[in-house]
Amino acid sequence: MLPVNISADGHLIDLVLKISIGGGIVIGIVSFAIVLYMIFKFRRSKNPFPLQDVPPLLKKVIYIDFAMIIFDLVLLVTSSYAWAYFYIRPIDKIKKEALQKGEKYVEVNVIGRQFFWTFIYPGEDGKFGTSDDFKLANVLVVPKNYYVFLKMTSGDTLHSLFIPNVRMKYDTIPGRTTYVWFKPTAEGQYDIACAELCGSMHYSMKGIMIVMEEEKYKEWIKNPIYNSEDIISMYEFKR
Amino acid sequence: MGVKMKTTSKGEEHNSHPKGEEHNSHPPYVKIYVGLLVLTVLSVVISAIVHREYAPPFVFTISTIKGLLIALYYMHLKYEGRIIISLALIPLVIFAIILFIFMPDILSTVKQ
Amino acid sequence: MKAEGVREVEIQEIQIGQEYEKVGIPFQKIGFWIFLAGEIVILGGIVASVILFRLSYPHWFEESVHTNATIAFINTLVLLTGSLTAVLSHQSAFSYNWGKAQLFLGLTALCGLVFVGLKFVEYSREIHHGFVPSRNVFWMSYYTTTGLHGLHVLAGTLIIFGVMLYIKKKKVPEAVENAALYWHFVDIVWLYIFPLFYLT
Amino acid sequence: MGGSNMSGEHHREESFIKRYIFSTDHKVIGKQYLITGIVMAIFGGVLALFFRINLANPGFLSHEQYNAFVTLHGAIMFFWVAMPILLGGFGNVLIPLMIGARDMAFPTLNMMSYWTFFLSAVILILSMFVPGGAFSGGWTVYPPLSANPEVLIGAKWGANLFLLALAFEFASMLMGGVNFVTTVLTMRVRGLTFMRLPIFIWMEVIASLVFLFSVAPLIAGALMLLLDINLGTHFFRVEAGKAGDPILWQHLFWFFGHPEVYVILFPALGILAEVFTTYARRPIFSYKTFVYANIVAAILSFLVWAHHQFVAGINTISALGFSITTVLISVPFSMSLVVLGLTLAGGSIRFTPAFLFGLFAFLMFIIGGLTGLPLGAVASDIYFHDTYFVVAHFHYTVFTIAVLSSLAGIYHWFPKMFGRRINYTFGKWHAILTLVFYNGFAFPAFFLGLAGHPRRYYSALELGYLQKYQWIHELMTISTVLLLATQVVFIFVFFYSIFAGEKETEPNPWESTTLEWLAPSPPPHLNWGNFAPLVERGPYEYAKNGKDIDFIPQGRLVKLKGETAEK
Repeated sequence: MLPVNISADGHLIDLVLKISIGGGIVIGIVSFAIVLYMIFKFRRSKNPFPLQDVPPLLKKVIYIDFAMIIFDLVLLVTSSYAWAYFYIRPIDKIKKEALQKGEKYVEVNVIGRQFFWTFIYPGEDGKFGTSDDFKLANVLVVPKNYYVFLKMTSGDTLHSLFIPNVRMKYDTIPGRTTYVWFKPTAEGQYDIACAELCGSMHYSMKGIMIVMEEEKYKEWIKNPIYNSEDIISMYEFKR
Repeated sequence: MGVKMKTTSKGEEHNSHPKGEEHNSHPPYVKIYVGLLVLTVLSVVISAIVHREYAPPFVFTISTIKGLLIALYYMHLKYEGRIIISLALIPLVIFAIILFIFMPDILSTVKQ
Repeated sequence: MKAEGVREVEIQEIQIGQEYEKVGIPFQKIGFWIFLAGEIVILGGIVASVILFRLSYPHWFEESVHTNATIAFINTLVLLTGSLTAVLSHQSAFSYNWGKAQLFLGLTALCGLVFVGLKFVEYSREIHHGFVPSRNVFWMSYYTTTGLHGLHVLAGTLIIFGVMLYIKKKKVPEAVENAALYWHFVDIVWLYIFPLFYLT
Repeated sequence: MGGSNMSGEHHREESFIKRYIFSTDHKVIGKQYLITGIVMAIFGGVLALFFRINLANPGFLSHEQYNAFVTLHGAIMFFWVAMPILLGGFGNVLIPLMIGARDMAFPTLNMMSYWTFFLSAVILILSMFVPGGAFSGGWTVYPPLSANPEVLIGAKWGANLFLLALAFEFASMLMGGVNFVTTVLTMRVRGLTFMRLPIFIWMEVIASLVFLFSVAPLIAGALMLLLDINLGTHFFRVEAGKAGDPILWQHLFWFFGHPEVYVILFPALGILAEVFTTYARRPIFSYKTFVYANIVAAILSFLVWAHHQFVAGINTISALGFSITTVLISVPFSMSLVVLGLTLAGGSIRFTPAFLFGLFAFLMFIIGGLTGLPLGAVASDIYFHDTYFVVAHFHYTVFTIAVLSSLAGIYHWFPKMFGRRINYTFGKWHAILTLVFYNGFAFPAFFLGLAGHPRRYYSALELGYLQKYQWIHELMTISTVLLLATQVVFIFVFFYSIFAGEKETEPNPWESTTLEWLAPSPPPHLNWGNFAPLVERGPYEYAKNGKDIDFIPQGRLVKLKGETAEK
């Protein structure tokens, strides 16, 4: 059911998902088995008078508590590492590390407004505030294998940028800037949704993230086509 | 046969106030009152002398002293049992939680 | 728990009034302190939010100059006097001198009315000068906190009037104690509001 | 037991109004809460039915109606169904009976608490018909959506009445809480020390105290929000140059929100403890562990709230701290669930309807608790926040508490409250059908959550990656329709049994040990007449002595001598 993960570091979040849900299923099945066993073994017809004491074997069931504690600690360690990796490290430190590793990155500003996303691109020179900046509504075009840094704010009320395929979600708050980053590794189109109730058309605040090859991206950024359909047809994406 | 037990007479029935058991040593109320007035005047004087920006630490410690005076003597918290004192202290813990755990978020961005 | 050395099994009859566990704290006091704990956290929530706003709003000081510190000072004295008369009424109630208790309660109620009156004067003057709640952070916090506190002083005064009527019929000292406790609570909260808005 | 001859005692001459409408008898007030809670549950259920039909085929409702119904469904089910039934209803009826008291400590305050609650329910229903429509900003009332009337339809008067209804509801529950804690502290009958209290009483007291200390910051927040809406202040609205912070509201709301869900969980655990011990004929596995684990959980519940805001812009390091406390709070609750589970070990279980509901509630709560961990672990919450996984998680916890455990309590104490009996076979089928349809609705929501389906969506057809899950929405809607149908049938049977059900003359039909079963059912005014219970042992003396009787009542009735209290 989980959408395919195209983010280079999305596997961290997938790992935490697997641990938390997998562990939950295991402990759930064990608990269900024990309860159903007790129901059948100690029903009135089979056991007309209650025993004076709990059978010793069942006293071992209290070890489920220790299993829960261990499961909690394992879950905490992995999820804290993943959270720190994504959100606690300062943005400029991540940029420096990316540059040291020879990776390149792009920056996009995002403004969430009632019922559409505005993506502001720095244009060819990569600097904001220059004449070649341009805006796209609901379309986020990013190069493949580049780090993408999103600087987000909101124009009116709370929204939340949610791109399931890169396992990333963060609220946009009016009056504050929030930062989010990811590194897409697979070409194609991916859905963007709004995950925080923002009014009556909250459900239709959808966008498209288009991940392109590096050369196509450079070609596109020179004279940006605004309409997402044309971008798709121009750069022959498979649906 | 029906016993008409008035519920409102519960005062006598159970756990009613044991006659004259506390405040036999009445704290000096009037003295405390005068002390409170002096402290009020003191805090006004301090806030006038010291620049407004540096006055808070002094002025709020004086307020806390006055608050303790009233709470311990006027509200008789000094003579109360564990239950009542904990009922008075838990709200202060909640106040501290709200103040200190909200602080990093509310102060995180200097407002434009 | 043994009842005076008699084994529980033998007890066949109990004196009316003896059939409860002894806790030693009158139920009115516990009930009122629980209610007061809720009130403290309500006003605590407002004051904590206001302190957070103050710390995040640099020019709080230029605004607090416009508040009228003299009226606030008089109000503080009024509340402290009210506290004195409240505790004296509590003391006389527990020594069963109901005349004195009524007198001191009346004085406390009077202080309450004076406080609310001065508050009304202060607000009307400030609004006249154009300091409305929606002006900026200081004024909205000022009106919310002092307004809510003023309502609580008014509520305290009404409670005192109610208790004055109540103890005419039922001589229950705890009722006077609860009225005094509420007044002291309202007074302590003012001790923190006064410097927060007027002095600094 | 000398309880039977008291049923002849006649009440004091009271007018019909005083005795039934403005009665100060804790049992009548408890029943009033219970019946209002059940009626509101049907109202909330019908709202859910409407927006579920809309999810199955969008266009059935308008966008604002959809959001308004979701908002009202959430708020009603929490504050006007779970709280009144679990705290108001069972608390009022059972606390005095279980501790041997004649009535609550403050009877008139108790009567006022119900009528304040009734007023809040009326105001909430009125808020649907004000100009601008009902409030449609989510039951969490997040600003700036709820704070500026021009951004959200129904934010002006709808929000005002919504917050006013909430304020009255909190006031009524505070009055109830004061009553509960004072009664249990000061009016326990002789011999009933704290360590002999039935667990249900412990749970009600812990719930009332947690509610008392957690609700106040939200009352402060609601006042600030009301001023934001009406006086143009900007506590939570963001305007250039003026400090205002939506995050402050989220903190204030969830500081209350999370302890609130534990406030309704504790009475439900109390009901499960009573039901499991009575029908398995076994004392609780370990009394001290259960009580202390829940006290620790109550204290810890004040430090977990920000797991609702991991991705809402709070400081990321404090988010880590909250993730640690959130995941660790699962330890005390798993201890209490293990203690509950092991109460069944070695018993001779009677499968009455009450036990079936209790067992299903216990099993479903295991699923609810375990699915809380993926949301508590901060990294997985990045993906799961505000998706249907959260919807499934809290339906597995709150529905289990508000419906399954309450129904277990209703079936268990119905003979005591009304002196009648609900038909057993209907009860069993009601339990099985409710379990099946409830799972049919809630379980698929986990898969929608895994697929990343955001919550509060008017329709799933807009987003490409969700269109293929429309059949799950249809399945969930069908289950909701059937679930609501079974509950409506239960309502008819419930009200029918109150008046025309089979009479229950036996004061202790389930052979339980706690004090309320010593009083005749339904207990007369002032419960014990000229007798008073005297407690001699712990609450769960099951399977202690020889073969013939497998339980010893906690206390016995003792004649009261001396002049009547008429001074």
